[in-house]
Amino acid sequence: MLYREAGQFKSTYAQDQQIFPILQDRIGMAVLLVIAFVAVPLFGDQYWLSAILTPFLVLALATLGLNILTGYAGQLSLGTAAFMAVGAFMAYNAMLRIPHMPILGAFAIGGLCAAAVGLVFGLPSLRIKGLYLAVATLACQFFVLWAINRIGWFSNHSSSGVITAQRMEILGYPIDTPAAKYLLTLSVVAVMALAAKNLMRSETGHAFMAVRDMDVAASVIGIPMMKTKLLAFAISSFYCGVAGAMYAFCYLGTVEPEAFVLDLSFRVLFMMIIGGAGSILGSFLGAGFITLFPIFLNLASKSLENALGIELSHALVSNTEAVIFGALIIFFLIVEPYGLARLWQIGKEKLRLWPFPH
Amino acid sequence: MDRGRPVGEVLLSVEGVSLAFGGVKALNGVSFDVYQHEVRAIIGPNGAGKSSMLNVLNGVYHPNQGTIRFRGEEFRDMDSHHAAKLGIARTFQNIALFKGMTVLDNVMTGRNLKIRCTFLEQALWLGRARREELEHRHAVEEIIDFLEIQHIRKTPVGRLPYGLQKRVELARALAAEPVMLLLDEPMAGMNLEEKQDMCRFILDVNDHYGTTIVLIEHDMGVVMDISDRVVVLDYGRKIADGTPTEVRGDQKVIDAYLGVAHA
Amino acid sequence: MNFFIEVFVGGLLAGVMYSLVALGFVIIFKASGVFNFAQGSLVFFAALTFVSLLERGWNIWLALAVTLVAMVVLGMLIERTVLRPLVNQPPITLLMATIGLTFVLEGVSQLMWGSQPHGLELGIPDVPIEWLSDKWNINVSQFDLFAAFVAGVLVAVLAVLTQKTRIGRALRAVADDHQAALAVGIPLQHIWAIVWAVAGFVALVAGLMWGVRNGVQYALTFTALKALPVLILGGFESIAGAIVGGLIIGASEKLAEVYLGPYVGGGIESWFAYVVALLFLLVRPEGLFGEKIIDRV
Amino acid sequence: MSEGIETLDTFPKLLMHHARVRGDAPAIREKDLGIWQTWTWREFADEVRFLACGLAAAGLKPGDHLALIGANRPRIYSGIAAAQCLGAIPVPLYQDAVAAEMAFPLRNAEVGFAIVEDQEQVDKLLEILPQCPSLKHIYYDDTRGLRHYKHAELESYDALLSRGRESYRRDPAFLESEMAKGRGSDTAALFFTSGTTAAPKGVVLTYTNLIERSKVVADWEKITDKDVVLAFMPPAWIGQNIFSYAQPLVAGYCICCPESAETVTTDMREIGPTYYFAPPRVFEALLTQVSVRMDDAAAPKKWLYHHFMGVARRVGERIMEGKPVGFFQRFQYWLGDLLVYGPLRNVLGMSRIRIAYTGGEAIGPDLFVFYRSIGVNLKQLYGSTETSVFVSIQPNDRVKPDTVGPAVPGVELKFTPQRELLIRSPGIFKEYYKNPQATMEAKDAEGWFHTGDAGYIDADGHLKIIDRAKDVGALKDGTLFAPKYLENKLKFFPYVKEAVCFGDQRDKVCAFINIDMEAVANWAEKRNLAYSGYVDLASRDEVYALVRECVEKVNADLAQEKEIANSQIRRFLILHKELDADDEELTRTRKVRRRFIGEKYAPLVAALYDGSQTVHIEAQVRYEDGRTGKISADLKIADARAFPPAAAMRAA
Repeated sequence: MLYREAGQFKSTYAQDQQIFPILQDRIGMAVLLVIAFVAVPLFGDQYWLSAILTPFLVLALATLGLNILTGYAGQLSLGTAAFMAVGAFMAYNAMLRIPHMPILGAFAIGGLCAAAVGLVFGLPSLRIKGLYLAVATLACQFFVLWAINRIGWFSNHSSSGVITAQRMEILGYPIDTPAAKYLLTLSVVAVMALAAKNLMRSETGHAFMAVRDMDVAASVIGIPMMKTKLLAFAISSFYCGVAGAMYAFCYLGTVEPEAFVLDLSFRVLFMMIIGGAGSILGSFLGAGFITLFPIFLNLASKSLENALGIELSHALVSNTEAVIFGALIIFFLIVEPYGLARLWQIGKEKLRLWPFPH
Repeated sequence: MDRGRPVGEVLLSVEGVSLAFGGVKALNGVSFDVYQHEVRAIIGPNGAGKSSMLNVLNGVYHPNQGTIRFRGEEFRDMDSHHAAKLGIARTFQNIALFKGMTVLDNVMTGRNLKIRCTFLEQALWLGRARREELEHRHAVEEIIDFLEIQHIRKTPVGRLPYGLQKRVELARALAAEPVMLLLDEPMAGMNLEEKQDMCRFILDVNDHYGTTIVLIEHDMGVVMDISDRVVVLDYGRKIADGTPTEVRGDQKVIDAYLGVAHA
Repeated sequence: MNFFIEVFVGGLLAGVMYSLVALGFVIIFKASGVFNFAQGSLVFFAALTFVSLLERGWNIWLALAVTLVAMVVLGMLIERTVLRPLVNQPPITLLMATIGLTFVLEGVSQLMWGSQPHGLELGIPDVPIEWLSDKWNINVSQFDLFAAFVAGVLVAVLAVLTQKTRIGRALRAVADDHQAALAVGIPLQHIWAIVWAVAGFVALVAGLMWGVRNGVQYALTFTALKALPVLILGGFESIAGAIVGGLIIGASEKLAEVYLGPYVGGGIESWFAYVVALLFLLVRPEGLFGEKIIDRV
Repeated sequence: MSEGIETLDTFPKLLMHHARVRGDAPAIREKDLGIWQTWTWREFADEVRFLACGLAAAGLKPGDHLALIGANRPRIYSGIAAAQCLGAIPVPLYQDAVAAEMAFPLRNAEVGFAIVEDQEQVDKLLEILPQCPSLKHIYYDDTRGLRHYKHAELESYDALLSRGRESYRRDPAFLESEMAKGRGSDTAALFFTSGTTAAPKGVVLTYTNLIERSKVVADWEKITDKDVVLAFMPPAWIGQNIFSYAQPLVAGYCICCPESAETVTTDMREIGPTYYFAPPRVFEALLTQVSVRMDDAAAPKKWLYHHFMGVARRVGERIMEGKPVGFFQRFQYWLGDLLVYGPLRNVLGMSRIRIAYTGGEAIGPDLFVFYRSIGVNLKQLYGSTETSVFVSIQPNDRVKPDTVGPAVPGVELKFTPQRELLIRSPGIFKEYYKNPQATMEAKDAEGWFHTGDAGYIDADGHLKIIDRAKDVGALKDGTLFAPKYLENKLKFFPYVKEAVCFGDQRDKVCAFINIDMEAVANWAEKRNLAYSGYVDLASRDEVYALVRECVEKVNADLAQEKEIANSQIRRFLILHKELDADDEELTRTRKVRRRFIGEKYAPLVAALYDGSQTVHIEAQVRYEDGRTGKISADLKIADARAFPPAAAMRAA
């Protein structure tokens, strides 16, 4: 209905291949970016910026990373949190040990180290597939966490394993307010999302999807299995690593290794499933949904408490949350395996064809 | 047959190839050759070893014995990736398209070996990545036009009817600009009209791009019309080799197809 | 040397515990190709239900019976609501669904019974067998031996069930080839319901054993994850593999912890099994007892 | 437009003019290889120059004929222009004609050169080559499948073009001088009219004919170089050619060629033309598509659609024509535009249309009103090949659905006593090619063209075409009797499938009606009306009442039209069988054979006029399997109300 596309024709391949070929989408995206970059930091309150939007963006980036590996390249990973942990601790160490380390450089080092770990644990993917691979990534999860816990170097020998993120500064501007941290996170996420989109729409992305959809055919048309799978692991881990670094630096500030337990991997996996496997937009939708859902649940339980005049225990609320999450996952897998992104796409298609039904 | 390009020298020769799965011999000392720019058919009843032969030719299976020479080079353990690099493309009997992608993306994927830029350039959409992407799009569009699938260019392949999917698979194979194209029962499961279309496309490909074509087919009739020479397999052995007319008259072939008991 | 044997035997017996969980995985995977990540949660659910009933003063046998019924019903319920709608989906989707199921089960069990840890007593003390420690100075827990015995019985029962009964034959047919089984008139969904019920039962047994050993608490679900490397070693489809795999993992893990642990700071139990499995995978991707898969094109 | 254009009296001169003044603006777009490939005016002009030089080198001389056969492709149009550059005469032929149909025009015009689209056309030409000895050169655009054709006549367009490029480089002055030789009075093109009965006639049109008409209408409708046209009808049809060749060259707008016949809808949506011409059947097919697709919609959406279409029917046209409409209605229409009309125009690709024409056949008022009410400025025009199309056009603010509007500036109209329309305008053709006899019959000494159509000018000065002149008769009182006009009016009701009207040399008009089985059965079902078959249904009183309503609505309409108010239908009957081409009652193209039916059913006709209430009929019928049988039935005859002329109120 909102889409009035008549007269939007493409006379070059560049126009036809652009990320948002429809004018209305381009306008929508521009509006969204203006809101995110200008309106939100101006008008958003501290709580929203630091407790909701920043973690949302960080987790969206992690989900995007997992999506590259699992959604696009079809290699299931349960070790997302481990890659994030590598990113966080290595960024910390980069800041600690390299003088004059710029913060973005530290994020990149965190990402690259995660990519290296991803490569190592991606090696089995050359020989094993599917379920077996999931177990291999589980090994990564447990091993990495153990290593960070046990090897004092990672946490600069802090007795509890806890690290405190260093002060951030870009070109002399301190990044210490919630708004500044939010903006830093947003910028990094926006750039990396764009890069991911570019990657997924070019040959690399096609190769990933080919491996996912039909690996025999992929190798027959000349896609190198080993290179493609390892690349998927490396890129995915890089994204997770940067997300982990920002999780520590922009969101938590003080992190212990236990922040990156298996549960976080699952959370990111859920974000991907609910948002939509194989969709960049889906990563954001899923992260948004799962970030906002507990808040919504909290509000609901608060109003329930007020209405009934009782107090619900924390355990009750958190267990209910777990049940609902689990049930949602199953529901999405059964009803809409491609998640919110597909629903969005269907809705958009409907609007484009309106008033026709199909 | 009226051809624009003459049939050339030997492009591929297969000598004494045997292949066994466990105790079962799928191929037993098969030898034949393929000339440049030829349409070469491998036929035979079900279970004759046709698919195994094709899988050996592009390195999906490795023969236990025998050698394969392609453009004069000998290969014992060629993997399918290597085969693709040498210019061997193929289609599959049970369509092996990438279901999650559109027709255009499927065919674009067929050009992956021609991409020179690195993934970093692609991520940043820098000059070369962008230029290559657009160049390949142009080449792919030519193929889409050639196989007359323009109207479904942006449709996810999963939504297409069977006959069109087969054509898309052919397009993907062609996108690699192969020297030799292996077609695994390209007309299986098609109605008469679709078969005729497919025959026309195969001949057009052979003619326009000069591609050498090796096809296996269960249905003898279609093959006889479009191939220059035919190899007949039965129970993993070659039982006849020659022009369609010669093969058609061969008693062993007739027996094989009529299911006469083997001695 | 004695110490080595003691560690080794202890490891083997601990491995039996892993095997008990792994058995549940294998049964479901064999029949329906579903990699049931929620098996650990089933174990947790069974143990928690049983111990909570006991703590409410129920007779042990009644509690056992009720828990068993609950597990069978739960198994069938899962089959009906989660797996049946997802039939013919790729294995990865099924796996993710069972991860979702994990959350549901853990949430529900704690909603029902609370989240505090419980101790569990079955009357078999977890103390070293005296004559063994006296004679050879090797400490082997009585309870571990009992657990091994139970596992043996369980495997025997399952073997008889699959080899000798009509249902067992149908089950094997289904495991071999779904389509063919359907074609000869085996009611697939019926079979799957039974399989999930059996898996529920196995989870109960495993839950009891683990409950006695470690107490009934949330951490049980992580311990149960150890069944995964066991499966990788043993193969997803082999009951014998589950047992052997369990023994290998149990023994190597204990030995590693004792002999290797001190050099790397200890606590390697958390990952050692996985890394062993991973290395093993690189050598033999199909597991010890799995069949080599030929990619047909 | 610059003053210079007055001296640009040929298409080649116009083309070079555009290449100079708007060289980088798009001239032609073609959907090819997935995108809209664009030729600017400069590129188009260059292609034409090279091609012309190539053709000249190949021996094309002034006055020679060059055939063009293909769908809308840039190269078909560059072929036309190239021929004109050399003073040769382009002859576009229908690409969907079979080979045999092409033989006549090729022989008639002694065509020596042809530019064709692809293998299909080449095959056709090769087939008839022996019958067309003059044809020596065939150039094909799409090389596919043609690699091994060894005929000496064949060459690819590309080869011709590259030779032309060489030759142009060597001697660019040659072409300029050739182009300068062209005069407005020279023959621009030869269009063959499809002859249904006789052999086709080649209509010779001069540059002045085409350019003058195109320019007048472009000025009148304010067509500019910003307009966009989608060319999807055969370029051999003057109705397409004038919009996609003559007028763009006059106004400088861009034409777009769709990728293929199957993708016209998508392509139209992408391009979003601003100026559009299509015969009524195209609009009809689109409307059918709309109804069918809306039928699948969910109930709320359906309701929304029907509700707002109702609003549109009531006020849509009035709003478009700027007539006063109440605020609430206006608001409703605005809402409807937001929710339904706008999106609908968008999915049909009509969002940007400023002017849409239809013509050539009668168009049903419902169909016409549908498009206008949703905001598409659809108008009827009248014209033919012989008049260079533009004779009359409905003006933007005064559209009457049943007229074709007043004459376009420069056109004179008059009528013979037999009501035949005569036209004189600068657009009237020069002659029929090599057919002085036909030329003399169609065009008299004073330059009046005899259209063969009957009609009149109504009170508002709008031209109204009612029938072919030879079919028009008169009642005894002298009132004009146009049977097809009445029958068409009846057939616009969904319940009426065929109608046959009688009245020539009689005192009143009576009609046979064939009900539309599907529509009436549907209607009956909704009313729980049981029936056993066609004969039964046709004889039901309820059905008679239904048809009478239709007839009376037609009568009410007719009462508004002074000239023919007396030809209202007084009595009718519903036939016991469907008229059938197998029984020779219809032609194969489903036109009613009025005289034959009148003779075959003489007793029925007599009964209509003698006042009886029923009539018995026994008739032979031929079943589908070839057997014959007898039907006997008593047919009722019904009277219909007639309305006093011009004072009639709305019947509904």
